[in-house]
Amino acid sequence: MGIVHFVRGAAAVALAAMAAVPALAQDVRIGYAISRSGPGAPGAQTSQEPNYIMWAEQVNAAGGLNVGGKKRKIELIGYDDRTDAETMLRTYEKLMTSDKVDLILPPWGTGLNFALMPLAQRHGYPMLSPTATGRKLLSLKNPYFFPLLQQPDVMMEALATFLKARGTKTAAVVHVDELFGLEQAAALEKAFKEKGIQIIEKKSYPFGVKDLQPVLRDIKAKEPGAFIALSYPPDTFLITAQSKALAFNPSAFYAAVGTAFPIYRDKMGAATVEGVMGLGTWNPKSGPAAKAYFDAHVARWKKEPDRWASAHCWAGLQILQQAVEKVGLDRKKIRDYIASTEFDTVIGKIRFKNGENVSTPGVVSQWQNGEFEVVWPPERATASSQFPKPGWN
Amino acid sequence: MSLWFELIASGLITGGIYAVVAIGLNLQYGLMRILNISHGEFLMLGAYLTWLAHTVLQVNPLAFLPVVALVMFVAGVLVYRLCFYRIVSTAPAVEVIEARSLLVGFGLLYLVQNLAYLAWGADLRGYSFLVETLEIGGARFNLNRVVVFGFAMAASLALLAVLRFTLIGKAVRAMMQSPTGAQLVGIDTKVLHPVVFGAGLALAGVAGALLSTVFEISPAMGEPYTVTALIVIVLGGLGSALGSLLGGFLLGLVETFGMHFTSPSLKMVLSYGVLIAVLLARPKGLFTR
Amino acid sequence: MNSRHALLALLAGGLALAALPWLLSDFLLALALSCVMYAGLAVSWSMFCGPTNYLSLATAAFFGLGTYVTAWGAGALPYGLSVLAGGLVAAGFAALIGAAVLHLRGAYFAVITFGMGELVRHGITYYEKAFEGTVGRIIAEAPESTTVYWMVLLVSMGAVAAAVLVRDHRLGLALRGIGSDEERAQTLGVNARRSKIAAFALSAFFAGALGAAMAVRWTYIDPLTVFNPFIGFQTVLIAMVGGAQTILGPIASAVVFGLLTEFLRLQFPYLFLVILGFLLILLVLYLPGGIASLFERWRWRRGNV
Amino acid sequence: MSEPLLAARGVSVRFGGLVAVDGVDLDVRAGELVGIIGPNGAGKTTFFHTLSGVLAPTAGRVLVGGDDLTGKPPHAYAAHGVARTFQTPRVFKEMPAIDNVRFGLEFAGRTRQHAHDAFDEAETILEFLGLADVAAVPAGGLTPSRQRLLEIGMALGARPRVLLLDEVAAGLTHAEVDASAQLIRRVRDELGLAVVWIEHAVRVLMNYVERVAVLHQGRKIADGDPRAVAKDPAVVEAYLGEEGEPERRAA
Repeated sequence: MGIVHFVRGAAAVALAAMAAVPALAQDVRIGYAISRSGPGAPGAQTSQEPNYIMWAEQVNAAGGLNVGGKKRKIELIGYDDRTDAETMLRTYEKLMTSDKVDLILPPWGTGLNFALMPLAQRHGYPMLSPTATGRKLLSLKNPYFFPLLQQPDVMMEALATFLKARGTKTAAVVHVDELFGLEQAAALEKAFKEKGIQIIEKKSYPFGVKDLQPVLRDIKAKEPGAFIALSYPPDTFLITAQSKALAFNPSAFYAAVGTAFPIYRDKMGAATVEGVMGLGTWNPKSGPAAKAYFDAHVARWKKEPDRWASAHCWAGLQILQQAVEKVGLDRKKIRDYIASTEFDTVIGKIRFKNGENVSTPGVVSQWQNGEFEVVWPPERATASSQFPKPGWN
Repeated sequence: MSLWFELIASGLITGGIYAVVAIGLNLQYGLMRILNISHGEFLMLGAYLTWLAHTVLQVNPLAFLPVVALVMFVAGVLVYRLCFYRIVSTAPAVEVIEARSLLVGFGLLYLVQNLAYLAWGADLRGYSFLVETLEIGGARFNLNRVVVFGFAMAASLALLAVLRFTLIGKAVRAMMQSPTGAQLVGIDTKVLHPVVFGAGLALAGVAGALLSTVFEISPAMGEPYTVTALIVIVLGGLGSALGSLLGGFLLGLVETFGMHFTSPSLKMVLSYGVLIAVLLARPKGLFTR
Repeated sequence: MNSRHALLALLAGGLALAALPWLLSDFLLALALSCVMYAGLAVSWSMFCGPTNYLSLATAAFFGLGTYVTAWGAGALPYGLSVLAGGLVAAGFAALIGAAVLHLRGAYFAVITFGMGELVRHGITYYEKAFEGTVGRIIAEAPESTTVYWMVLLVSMGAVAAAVLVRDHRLGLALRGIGSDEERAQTLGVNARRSKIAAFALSAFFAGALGAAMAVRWTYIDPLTVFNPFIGFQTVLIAMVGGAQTILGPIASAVVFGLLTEFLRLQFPYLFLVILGFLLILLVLYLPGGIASLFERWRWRRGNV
Repeated sequence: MSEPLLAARGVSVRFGGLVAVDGVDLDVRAGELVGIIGPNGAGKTTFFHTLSGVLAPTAGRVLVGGDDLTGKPPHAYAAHGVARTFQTPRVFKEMPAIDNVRFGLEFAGRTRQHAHDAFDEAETILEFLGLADVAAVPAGGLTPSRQRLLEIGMALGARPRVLLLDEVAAGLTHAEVDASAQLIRRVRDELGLAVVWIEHAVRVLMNYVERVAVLHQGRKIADGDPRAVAKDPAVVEAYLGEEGEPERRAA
């Protein structure tokens, strides 16, 4: 029976082939696994990996990362995790224990970040995660985990406040049956209750749905003051197109993830999306840093960054850079520094408290003339809101 | 009244799209026992071709349909010759053809989908087309959906007509019923197999082109359609083109009505529930004898 | 080779593999874990599908059910019991659906087993949402990665042992008869329904137990991750490429496939799936008997010398 | 008179509007060798299907050893000692010939012991059939006539009490037919089986069986001594419709 020999032989071959990449002297080696294929790929390739690559290029063009007063180039080591938890874990095990990279960048999405957290803690690698959100993540109290996005309750609180200020009395809610949709929906219900906005209809639907017209039709008949879809990109597009077909035009029309993608405007048509609100944090008008980031992204990738997670991702990279330049490559010190310092980033000041980004407020954005304008809170607004929403075009 | 009309129309539109995706796959399976799991990948190629033509050359997607059909037909003949011919001609039994074609289908799925990732990236793509609203009998629909439905029906019915009334169509139907019998009366499988495989991919490509006018596209967009197509052809009966058409409608209606009368969350549970119920009652699908 | 020799060889192989945690780095151990897991899945799949010529796509469902048993029992059940319970739940589920759908054949069976898997996934999603108010579950207390490796190795060894025993005993003969001509087998006294259900459930037991054993690695369990059809397809692929009529074929295939995929993934981070697809097509076209046919050839050549 | 080992009581089979078997009664006792003849489409094979559980009768009952097995699956019949062959051999093609024979021994034959030990080993059965030299050859690789013999071996492996033979002589040479027939008689004599033998070629059957039943358009039109049956006007009439009377063909 040759299995044992076979396995031994194969393992030897694998050892030789996958031996740790020898460290080039002086380079700062930063590793990550990201979804280049599988269900996570569209999101990861819109909001995450392009930023990793552009950041390394920019830092290197400027001479490198300043480590203890010495400029060192960044060597980026990125692999495809196929949006598969086990492949992702194995890749980080290689990066952390075999390649012994200096730093890591997190994978895409809430599920994969969850799976990576224990490993990151065991080997002491800080995770500045741009695409993971939910109180459940924070409930693990992992000291190495720093999610950059706003938590669902913060986002929904802002939305409720915004709507309340405009006299909204009733709302209808639909949400996708995923952790994201459920957490957002729960947060929204709580916030609306506090603000006295009545939810007159609440429906959920499974991910991957191709027709929601019957649901939207029922909701239209109830004439809610606001319509909130806690949706993912494919359903965000679907809900927009079908609401338009039904001429369902409430005073506030809000869809969560995907509204911030430039492709949303391009696919639906800039005229169609006029007045649609959604999850966003910034746009090029938010400030000079935002403008610089936006221009660099367009120059490098020939496409605009999305108006939500992309900039959070960039902010995470800025935080990492500032931490390294301050305390060097000792990861424990980097962690402590991130946990205790307020940083200046492309989306403004960021400070973490018990792992939560407590500086970035809940934001409401709205498409106006082809730009996803920030309309709430007032101190971040780049335009005043259109309320009620104009009719569909 | 108008509610019923809208629900039925909504279900038929969804079902018509399912049907056109399924028919091509069913032809290939019915004739050659090739279970081409990469069907959706060719749908995706059709979608990207149309997207490129529209965004780069400003071609009307509907005018571009014949080009997509032709390109995918040629691709289908090539794919058949390179990948499936050897399997169909050397396998000792139909189960073996099914199994091996499934594996080759997986290979093609990886190959084509990831070539698309390399070529166009993973980003969602799309273009805006016929986003106006159409009002029929008090019910309102996206114009592009209705147009897609119209073209999908035209393609499906044209195919059914070809199968029923032309010589080659009759040959295909004869072969689906009895491969050896048809060979005895002199039907040349060397020509028929690549042509039918090409026609299957052409239909997939056309479906993709049509879908690109409604939905955003990405390299992985094909997989769910392959799964839906498999459900539809099993519902309607393997090897029955008409069955696929009716199976598509049935699934579309079940989803729409289910969503309205129960909860949208139960949509998938309902679809699979219907599939399982049908197969328990009629193990060969609804529309086979 | 008779059962006793095969089982002794298996035991020796298992003991050798059990030593890997002391020999390999964390990464290579994770790679070994993945190979061992897929070997177990592929062998358990072949146990039923190989001799009967059924094409089951329910592996992902069994695996996912197993992970959910661990997630539901997290904190209450010790690890070993979770694995056992995961296997039993999957086996029970398999017996249930087997009773309903095992009269179907070919593509019908393939599609309906896939449908059953999706039904379970959506059913669990709906249940969790409606009655627990969430979709994901956290497994906060995870055993050491070496413990997980040993557990997965143990289950996979169990799968191989079961496959050997089934092959060499009446159940295996019955399954081969059913695969060849079910009605003929029945007229010779085989209770086809009972044999199929028993083998289907046995094969599901190992898939479920492997799911339950692996769950603790992922911290967060949600239906989309653990009912990943990818796991099921990969299993079928490995088993068929290896040669589902054999036991050694799927094992070898899992190792070759695991190492090759990883090697390509690390060497060609953008191109690897294209290469993999291409290799797969070549393999099916030019080695239609699977990896097992290489052994045959080799054995035959050696016999002739 | 002893209890019939196999009894059909008013067995009918309908496919849609077509009546394939119409109210057939048949009793077979231990040690009997009964032939069933009939023109093409008379329902012989369909009747056999009901006797072995492959097909459930639309009406009527089938009893084996006094137990009503109507509607039970084929393995229940096999367990009660009914073994059969098929018109076109259905051997397990990938398995060696010897495993084909062993198959019955492992399942239906497992619980029964023959009075005579000669047929308790797969090797003996193969030897008996003259197939010992191809024991290790996959059954699919045997010639059609040897596959036919192997079919009998498979049925014998099930250690039957009732042996149902469906046109085992078709396609065999005269010498082979004669050998098979001798074999069947010997089996019957040594093991005391009840044998029911369908044959389309009447001559063969008439020479070997002690009793013959005639099916015509699904009905049993005669049952008794071969010589008497051959002279029965109804039988002659039935066969005239096809290719002349049985006597003439037998001559």
